[in-house]
Amino acid sequence: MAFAFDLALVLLTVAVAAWTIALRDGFAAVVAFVVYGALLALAWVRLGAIDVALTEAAIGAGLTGALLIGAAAAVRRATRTALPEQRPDLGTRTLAAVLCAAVAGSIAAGVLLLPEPAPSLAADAARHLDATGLGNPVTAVLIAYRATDTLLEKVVLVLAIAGVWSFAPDGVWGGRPGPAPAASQPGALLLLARVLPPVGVVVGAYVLWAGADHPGGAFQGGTILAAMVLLVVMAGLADVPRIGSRALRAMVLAGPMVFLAVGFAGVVIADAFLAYPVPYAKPIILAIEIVLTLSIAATLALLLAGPPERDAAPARPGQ
Amino acid sequence: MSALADAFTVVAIALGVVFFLAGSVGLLRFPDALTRLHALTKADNLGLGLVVLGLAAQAGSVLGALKLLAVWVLVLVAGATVARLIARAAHEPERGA
Amino acid sequence: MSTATLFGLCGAVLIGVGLYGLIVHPQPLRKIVAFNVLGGGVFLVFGVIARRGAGAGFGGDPVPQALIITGLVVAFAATALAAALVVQLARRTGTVSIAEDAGARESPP
Amino acid sequence: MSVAAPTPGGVLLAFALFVPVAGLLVAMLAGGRRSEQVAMAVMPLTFAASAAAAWRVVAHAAPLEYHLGGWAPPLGIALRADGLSAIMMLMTAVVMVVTAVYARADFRTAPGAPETRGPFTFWLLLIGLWAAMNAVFLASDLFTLFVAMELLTFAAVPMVCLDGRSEQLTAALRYLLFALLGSVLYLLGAALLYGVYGTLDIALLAARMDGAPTALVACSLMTAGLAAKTALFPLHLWLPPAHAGAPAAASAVLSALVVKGSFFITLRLWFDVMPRDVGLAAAQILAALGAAAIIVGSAVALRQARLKMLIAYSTVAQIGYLFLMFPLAYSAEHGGLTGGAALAGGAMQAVSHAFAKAGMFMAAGLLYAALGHDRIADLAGAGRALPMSVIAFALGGISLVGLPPSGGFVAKWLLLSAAVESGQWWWALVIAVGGLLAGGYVFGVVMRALALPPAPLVLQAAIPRRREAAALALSLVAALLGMTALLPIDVVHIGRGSP
Repeated sequence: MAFAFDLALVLLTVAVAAWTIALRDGFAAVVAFVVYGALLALAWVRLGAIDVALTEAAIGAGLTGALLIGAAAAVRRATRTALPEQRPDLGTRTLAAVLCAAVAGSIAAGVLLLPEPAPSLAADAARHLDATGLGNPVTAVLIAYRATDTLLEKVVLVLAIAGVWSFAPDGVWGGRPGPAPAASQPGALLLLARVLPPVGVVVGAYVLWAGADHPGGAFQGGTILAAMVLLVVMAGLADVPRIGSRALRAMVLAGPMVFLAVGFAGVVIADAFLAYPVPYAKPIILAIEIVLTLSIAATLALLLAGPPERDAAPARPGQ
Repeated sequence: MSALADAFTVVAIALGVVFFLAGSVGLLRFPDALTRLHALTKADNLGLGLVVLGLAAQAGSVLGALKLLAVWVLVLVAGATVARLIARAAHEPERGA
Repeated sequence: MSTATLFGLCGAVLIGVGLYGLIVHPQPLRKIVAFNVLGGGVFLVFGVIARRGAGAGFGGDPVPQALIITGLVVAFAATALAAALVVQLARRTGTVSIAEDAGARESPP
Repeated sequence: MSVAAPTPGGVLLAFALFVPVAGLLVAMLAGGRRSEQVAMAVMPLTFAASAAAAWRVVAHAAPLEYHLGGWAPPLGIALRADGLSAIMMLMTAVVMVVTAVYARADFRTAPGAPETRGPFTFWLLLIGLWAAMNAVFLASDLFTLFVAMELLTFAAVPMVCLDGRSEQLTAALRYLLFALLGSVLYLLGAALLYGVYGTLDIALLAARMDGAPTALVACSLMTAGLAAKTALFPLHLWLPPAHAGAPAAASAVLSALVVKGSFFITLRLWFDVMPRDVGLAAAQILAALGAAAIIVGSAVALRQARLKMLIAYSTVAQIGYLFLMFPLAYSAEHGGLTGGAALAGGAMQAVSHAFAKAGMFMAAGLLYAALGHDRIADLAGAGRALPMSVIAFALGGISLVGLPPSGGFVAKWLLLSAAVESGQWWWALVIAVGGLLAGGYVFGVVMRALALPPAPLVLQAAIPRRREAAALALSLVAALLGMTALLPIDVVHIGRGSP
């Protein structure tokens, strides 16, 4: 029974993926991709990776979907002429299909030939959990054993923001991302934007807090907070801050800065960069995670909002 | 007691699935955005409600059941708003965004 | 066949499908979508490896699971960067082509 | 082999990696003119940390090892610097600092002026790039290397379109798509390796490697992904417009350093992760692609009408040389890749190309700024007007061609002798032909620049002597780098078990 469900899920996922690629209309393809993301989240549940399922649903399907829908709409508005679709000819397509089939085939073979019993670091991760004070091993990997990856990934996000901003035309530097909020929004949206954020903030905080011992954590919590911010902006209840605003930059940078500062402090007070003194490990980790969550929320929302487009501040930067 | 709860769950979820199925058929078969929305929101709201009700009987604790209920309420609120937005967009197709 | 193997094969197929879209679609936005389909397959294969490493009371090896989460966030950032480029390009040129001849022939300082 | 213990002084590696990270964060917060000032403050510190770490490796003739967070691999992540890392770190440090000197004129914010897009972005990305390069050279974990490569990509792509013109945006987008495909293939390979061996640590992987079929699939995928990022023929089409279209300072770091990042990981993969499992046939395929890159890249460079496009195509060709080393390093008795002359030659090629190419791009940028164009046909008189820049171009060119005493000469000589020794004379032929073609395009430009102009040249802008000196300094290093072959130490092989 369970296998039949998995088989159906797999077939559906593959079908939707193929559909995403095959569709003629770009907008429809993006919608199909969101469905694909949701199905993948289900697959993660079936694989017992609840932390990943939460992330996939929130970021893989949710935020990426919203981002791509926004981009597809903006591209559709901006392109004056419908380009003639210059699809590659049949020969090229066949060649590509053969190549991709070969790649997929060799990966499938690689998966089938994985050794039995599978190697695993689960036991290692469990053995050292006490030193971190955490109960969720995934969080322990992210914030303790392999904290460097997480720190560097925060830097990737910061660079991504700088990159996205840098694509703006020169005249609007320092201004606000996205189009100006519409004068009137439907009442339902306004209501939702007033009612949902308090709930979302509670849920986001809960997901962060639970992440220490159960599935959840800074990414998933931060994504929920980012969604609340976007909802409020969509409804026109608040405008996006200027990218030149120092408060905004401080919010984006606080997480990585605190993380990095703890890293350097570890050289002095513990015995290595990013080492936590054992008795204080859990409070330090929680403090890092709380600041990280806020920064992740701001970062994800800004990545979704895109480059500045309007309201370039005449005043000096960093005000 | 548990047999009764199980039976309730099976019936409620089966009913819910029927509503989902009807909604999905409507989505595929109805001609335009507004009628499709009509099929989808009605069916899905009720369908999800029945599924949640069925699962609540298995939750094992009041808190668990309340969490399930909260999921349903959030989906209802979000679904209603999104439906409203889609309807508006479908009504004024030339507004662009 | 075990659940893990089934999803592993699924991941392999998704990688093939995404790679095909990335190669043949002329439009950059479609390439970005295809990249994300491909990425989904890659993460799924990684997730299968995590699942196979279940042990010590955990449903999966937590190390690859954590790496997937990091990878998902990085993939989102990459998508945001690419999407912002596509939108800016469309606004400035009115087209969305990255064909050979659209490349830079000019050589600025 | 088990996990190496942390060595004294290993914390220097953490500083080399995280000092620029701190600089990046502070520079973004500071904004405006202060971003540039932060960059100016952080770059000497990063230089010092990199140089100190490299010095330690060379002086002790032993690798440095550091366990981040105190967690040893396989659960934790190690930083490791062997001789190769030390060389690459030093190369990056020198090119970065000189680039900063060169770029200050282009990306200056006047006191009291509002923050503008170009300068703010440039300084941020430049420090970010440095952090990413050091992460690539020091990380000894395949996933950390993935994150490092993403850092590199995210810093490099916006550099391409700093001027904001639409053809640059196109070039940047194409670059980004290739880079993302490369990373995702690399990540897939790393995942499969973890599935087979249960670790991502390079030293542990090397010890456990047994040629399992899945591992071979993984290594092929990773190599393909890295080749796309390194612009190995035939995946090179993104490179010329991206490198030629960027502002000169950005072109310099992109061509000199960024492509070396993914190449360095290819080296790690082939020489350190799978040293005993590489078939000679697989190495020959890489070299064949490299050879095609040399011939095609050089031939196309010869036909370019624009100086910056010529230099960019020459990068495609010079990358080709790097891939010739794989079959030349093959040792039949050892049954896999070893170090030796081929590895030393490859490392020398990477370093001397970095200096030469950065100097040449900087010189080309100055010529463009002074003349208002970079049409090769109209360069006559440039030799009189900007002698230092033309000399910088010529000296860099000498290294590309491979004339003594340049680094390029030693690199090609080492590769040639490895080719002859291993009986693979056909690669020697490619090296020779590539040198001739490079001579053609370099001296074509120099002759043109030294010719008398039909009418006296009117310069569009005065070029500060300091900027010309920056370009000249880098080219001079490349032209004299061959002298280091006389040094009594063999840095390349520090931390490498076999000869």
